[in-house]
Amino acid sequence: MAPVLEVSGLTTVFHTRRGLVQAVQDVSFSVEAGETLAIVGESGCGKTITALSLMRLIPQPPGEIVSGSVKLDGTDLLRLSEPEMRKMRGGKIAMIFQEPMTALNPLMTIGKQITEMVMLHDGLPKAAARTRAVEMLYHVRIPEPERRAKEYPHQMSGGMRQRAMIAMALACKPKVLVADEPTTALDVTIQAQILDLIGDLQREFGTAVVLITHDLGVVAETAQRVVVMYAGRKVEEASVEDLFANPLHPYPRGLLGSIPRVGSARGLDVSPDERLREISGMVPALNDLPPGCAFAPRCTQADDKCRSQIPPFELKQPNHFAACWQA
Amino acid sequence: MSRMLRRLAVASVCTLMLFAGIAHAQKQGGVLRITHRDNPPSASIHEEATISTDMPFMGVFNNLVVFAPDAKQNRLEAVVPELATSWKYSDDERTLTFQLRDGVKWHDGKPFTAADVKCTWDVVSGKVDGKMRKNPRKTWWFNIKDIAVDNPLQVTFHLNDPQPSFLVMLAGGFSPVYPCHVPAAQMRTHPIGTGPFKFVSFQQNESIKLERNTEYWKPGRPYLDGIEYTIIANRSTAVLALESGKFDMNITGELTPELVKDVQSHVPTMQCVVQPSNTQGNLLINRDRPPFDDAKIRRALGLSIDRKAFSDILSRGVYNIGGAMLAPPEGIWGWTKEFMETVPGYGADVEKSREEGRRIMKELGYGPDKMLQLKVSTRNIPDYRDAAVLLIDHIKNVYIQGELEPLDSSVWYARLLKKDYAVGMNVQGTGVDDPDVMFFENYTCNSERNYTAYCNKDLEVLFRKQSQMKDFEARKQLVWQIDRTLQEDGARPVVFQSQGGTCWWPAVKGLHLAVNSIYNHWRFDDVWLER
Amino acid sequence: MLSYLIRRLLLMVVTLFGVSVAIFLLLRIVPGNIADILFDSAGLIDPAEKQKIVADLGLDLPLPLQYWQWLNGLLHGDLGFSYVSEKPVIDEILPRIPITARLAALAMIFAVCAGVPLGVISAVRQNTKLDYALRVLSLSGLSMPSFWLGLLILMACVRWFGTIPIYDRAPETFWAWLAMLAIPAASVGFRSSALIMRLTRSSMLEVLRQDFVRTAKSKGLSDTAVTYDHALRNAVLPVITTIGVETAFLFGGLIVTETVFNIPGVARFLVEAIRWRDYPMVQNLVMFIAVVVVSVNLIVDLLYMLVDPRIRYSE
Amino acid sequence: MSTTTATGPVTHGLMSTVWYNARRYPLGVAGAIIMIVFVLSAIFATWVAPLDPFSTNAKASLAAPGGTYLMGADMMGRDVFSRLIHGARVSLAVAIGATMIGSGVGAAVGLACGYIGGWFDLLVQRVTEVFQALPLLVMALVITASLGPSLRNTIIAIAIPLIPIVSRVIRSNVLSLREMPYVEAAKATGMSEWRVAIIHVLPNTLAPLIVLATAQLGSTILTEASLSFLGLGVPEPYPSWGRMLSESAAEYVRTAPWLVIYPGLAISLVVFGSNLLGDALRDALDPRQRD
Repeated sequence: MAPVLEVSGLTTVFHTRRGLVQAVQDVSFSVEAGETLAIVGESGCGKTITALSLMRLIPQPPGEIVSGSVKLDGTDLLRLSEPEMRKMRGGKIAMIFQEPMTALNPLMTIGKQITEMVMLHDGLPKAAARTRAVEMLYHVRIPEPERRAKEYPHQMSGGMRQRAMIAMALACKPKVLVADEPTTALDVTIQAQILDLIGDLQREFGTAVVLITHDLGVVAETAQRVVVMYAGRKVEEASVEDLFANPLHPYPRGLLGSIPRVGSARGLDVSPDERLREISGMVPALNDLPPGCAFAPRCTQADDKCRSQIPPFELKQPNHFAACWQA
Repeated sequence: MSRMLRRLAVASVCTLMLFAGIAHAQKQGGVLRITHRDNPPSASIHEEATISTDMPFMGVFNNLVVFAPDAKQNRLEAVVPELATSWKYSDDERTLTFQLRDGVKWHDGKPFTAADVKCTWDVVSGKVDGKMRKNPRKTWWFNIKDIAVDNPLQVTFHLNDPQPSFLVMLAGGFSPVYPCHVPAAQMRTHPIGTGPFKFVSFQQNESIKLERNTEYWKPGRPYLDGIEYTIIANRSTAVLALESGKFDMNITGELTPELVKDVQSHVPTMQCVVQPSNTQGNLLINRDRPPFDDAKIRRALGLSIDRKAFSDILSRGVYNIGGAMLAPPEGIWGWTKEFMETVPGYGADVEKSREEGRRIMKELGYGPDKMLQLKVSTRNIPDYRDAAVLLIDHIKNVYIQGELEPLDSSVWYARLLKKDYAVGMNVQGTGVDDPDVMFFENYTCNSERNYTAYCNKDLEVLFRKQSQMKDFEARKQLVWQIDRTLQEDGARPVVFQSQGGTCWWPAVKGLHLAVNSIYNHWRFDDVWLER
Repeated sequence: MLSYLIRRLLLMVVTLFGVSVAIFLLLRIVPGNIADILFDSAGLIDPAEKQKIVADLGLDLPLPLQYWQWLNGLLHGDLGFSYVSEKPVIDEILPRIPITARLAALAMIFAVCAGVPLGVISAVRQNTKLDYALRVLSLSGLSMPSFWLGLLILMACVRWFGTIPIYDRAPETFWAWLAMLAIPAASVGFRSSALIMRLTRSSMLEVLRQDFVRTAKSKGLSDTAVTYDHALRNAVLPVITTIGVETAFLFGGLIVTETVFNIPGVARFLVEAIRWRDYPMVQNLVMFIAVVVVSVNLIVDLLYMLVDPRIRYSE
Repeated sequence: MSTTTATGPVTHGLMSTVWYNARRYPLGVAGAIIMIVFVLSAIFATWVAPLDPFSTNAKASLAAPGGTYLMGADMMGRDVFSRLIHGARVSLAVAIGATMIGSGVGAAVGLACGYIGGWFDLLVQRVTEVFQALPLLVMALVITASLGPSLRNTIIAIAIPLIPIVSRVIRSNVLSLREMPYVEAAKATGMSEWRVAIIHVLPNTLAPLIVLATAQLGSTILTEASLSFLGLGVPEPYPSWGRMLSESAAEYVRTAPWLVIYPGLAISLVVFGSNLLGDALRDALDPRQRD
């Protein structure tokens, strides 16, 4: 099956007063229909910029996508004109944001916000668009969707809002859904519901999902494949099983170590000695990267080579890629 | 371009009218529009002492006698009948009997009688409480012993002493006859008179409107349908409004000589007159408070003043220089130039006077390093302040360091009353150019307007003496001497005598202004509009 | 909603009561009273006669009694008589209100019509030359005294037309009113428009940075739709509040503007009344102003509720 | 959105901080320069002014700009330029005086309200509302009228309406600061309320206070000018810009326009400068309000 979304060599920079910031460097991945790809990393590692780059929502200036391609069904989104891209956004590729509290327009009813989009992309008349909006709210299991459609965001709880957000994102049945930390801001009990919902809808609509998260627990529960990013670069890519079983790069190893009992729900085994191991240090400033491996300053196994040369991202095991001199 | 054209058109029309005016008779109709400078404190002329009330409301009233409309100078010889048809002095000149005009009606329809005359002067002379809030000219009528109503059309004033100027004061704009039956409070808000114009409305700070009195006793008068005053506080705004043709004339005496020049350069056809406003700037020196209890310092202060510089700065040299009485040629009683030069401090050589002043001050221990520090108080009004600023600059020359103390109008007179000042700069006007008015109003011991409480009983005897003198030349000589004594005593050293400009469009006809007062020619019954 | 309104109205009454006490007391500290001023105009010094006027007007009564008389009259719709014109205060104030109201309304319309669009343009074109030019313009609007601007306009009129717009009589038609008040309104409204523009700009910039704008963009909406349908509505919320505050401020500007352009409105009249120590006039005018300001603020708050559902439903 | 921008500026002492901020806010620098020139000329007026601002001269009456009289002379023949420079003292005195009093008292009241709360806060809130029911100029007008025109009274009249403006901002600031985790933490360690107020809350209200005070600086100058324009401001002999303007406005709009133009220009320029500076300070000190 050909991938729906194929990203290759994506590089996004920011022109700031303190110099050029390489937010995303040479990132490639692909997602198939119905598949979930997780992009994992600590905050500041470039995963959100990657997501926004896919949507071409990088504020410009100061941001700029300097190279690479984002092919959606073979169409390179980066080469589209802005009006053409607008048709894609929401229509073919949609996005859910981290903060359901602020991501919805406080002065517009939920229904209107969905209707507006349906009318725009599917060319439906207002009444039909409204019906669709209510349908979508029903789909995301919002009780009394008719009444809820007339409500404003502040009248709903966080979980409800995120459901509404999902309803909106999926209203035009996009091929790809980019979900940027969709559950981070929510209570744990709600988190699971929302993830289940996304999974269910994904199956129903056959949508490809790019899930951006820092939460490996979420990854373990929902994704098939994982891309780990660090300081704007991919450092490891593998299937969920492979990564959790055998992380090659010390960074994901550290990540896995910092959360106990991860993946135990799916029976994945994490070696006890790697549990609870903190990663010391901070993510480096992106305009002030060390010359070699960006992770070297925090890496216990780093040697001179690590500190002087950037390791290539290469196939280390079957279907398992990593960028590490030590792996 | 269009402005040029318009001016040209206006100019040619005016020229035409100038010629036409000779041939044509006076024209009936039209509303005369006049810019006013500020809000009159009330509409009651007897209660006020300002042109702001006098000019707009004079047309509502009549006097017993008036200055002949076309008289160039307001003086005894120019007095003609108005509500009185004739007058007669007794042989001892102590009774003055007026025959009154028959059939004259007040604006409310009631007939005018001798009782109204008695009523009016009983009140203004202070004999009867007329419920007026204030009575600024009580001192004018010091000589009235009694007023008798002989019959409805004849009234007699019994005087204490002969007083030739009595008629002059009766003829002034500030001496209208009030109706007996109208309460003072109404006269302040809605005055009733016998005059050519009826009161219509007085909107505070906005406008005053008068309309033609169709039952005016003078046949065929007035010509105008009405007069409207619009209050425009800002002088340059008023001038521009006048020039734009929205108004026919400005309130009298309000334009500086500088502005008049400007107006005439923009509108050459504009008729303008610059004349003494009978307003003077004088110094109030507190002689009860050290150091001015010392006559020498008062004298030194007087010597430092350069009256020419005051005149030059305040009016480009137009202002008159003189003593208490208005200087000739406009004034009747003022010093001649030759006489003036003999008065100390009035010498032509200011530097010499100042040298003398410095000498006096040095004797008293003052000098460039030890200046006498004092406050110069004045009302916080530009006219007052400007003069005070100049004064401070001048007294520096005799080692006096003045600091300006501007006082709010509400505080000014209270401070004067309490004698709480060192030197005050004062500006004051006088209704009629006459020594009786000037001396009794400002320099008698018990006058309410004698701010410095200057009290010289010997001089007061002379005041009465001159008042009774019939011979003009002899009286004038005495007045000069009195004036000289006043200046020498530093009673209220006079610094300048102001002039003010009045402008009107050539379409306004029949307007006459006297050279020695701005207060007395605003009946408007002879004025017409040629348009 | 109703209880909110009642609470607000009660607070309004408390505020107005405070204003009445404050203005009453402030005026009594003023040195000199109407008698001084009246005598001043006649150049007279006579303590006895002055005392008579003071007694006539009841100014020698104990302050609480004077206050009670005024308040009692006020509650019964009797504003008393002006000390100066001796006419009922209501007759002096009423005819002047429409003039000032028209001027204020025109100025505010000018301010909003110029301020909001320019602010939006400035925000959308942030950091462009146009943005800089507009920012400098708005800042200079805030820096120029409105009377000076008025004078400059007058001077320009003199220079180019040889004459000036001056209020010499009440205009009769709407267009005549407009012609009469347009220039003064623009000169007083310039400041407000500058303020509104600045506020719109910063508010707009803040809104444009918010998540929901990004959401709107992710839905594929055009920039115009995002800017106007989503961002602007949110951005005008603080602007509405400012319009309320600015209405109060505008009155200050009107005082000098009415003076410069010789417009016989309420604002200039207040200055004259203060100058004349015309207590009934000043007290009632100030109360009137306070009522207007407080009501405008209430209306603005209600309007805010109308526009912002968050507030509407939380009450 | 994960932050991608770098950490804060690396500062090497005060000068570099100033330089760094100067580079960031060129308009603020322009404002600062205007204000510095204004303050210096006010302080050193006696040396800066070419002529005596009080000395009259009949020959120079209404002299046009140029030559000895750079900006012309007024009716009394006094040099307009010199008077403007001396007038800066009045504006400065009023601006600094009123702003300091207004902000100082306002901040104290605001802090007290935020801290004491209860009936005190309620009372102050009502008083504040009374003040806000009246336009600033009306308030100042009535106050100057009741106190009488003088420099001191003008300062007081302008300062009083500022108090509620400042106290409201400080109050709400204090209220929100009290909820801040570090303040809660300080309290949890057993620090007394007042110690917390002085050590933790006060310094944090300083930034908004400075911003607010700078923003008010310009408006106080404008209010003084308006009061003087209406004849109720700072009286002679101080050459106040507003009064210079008002008196010329009555007389010389056409015959000597320089008497109207230059004082107005001086007012506008200084207020402009203080606004520029205020904007820059707001951006630098109060990131929440940043554009």
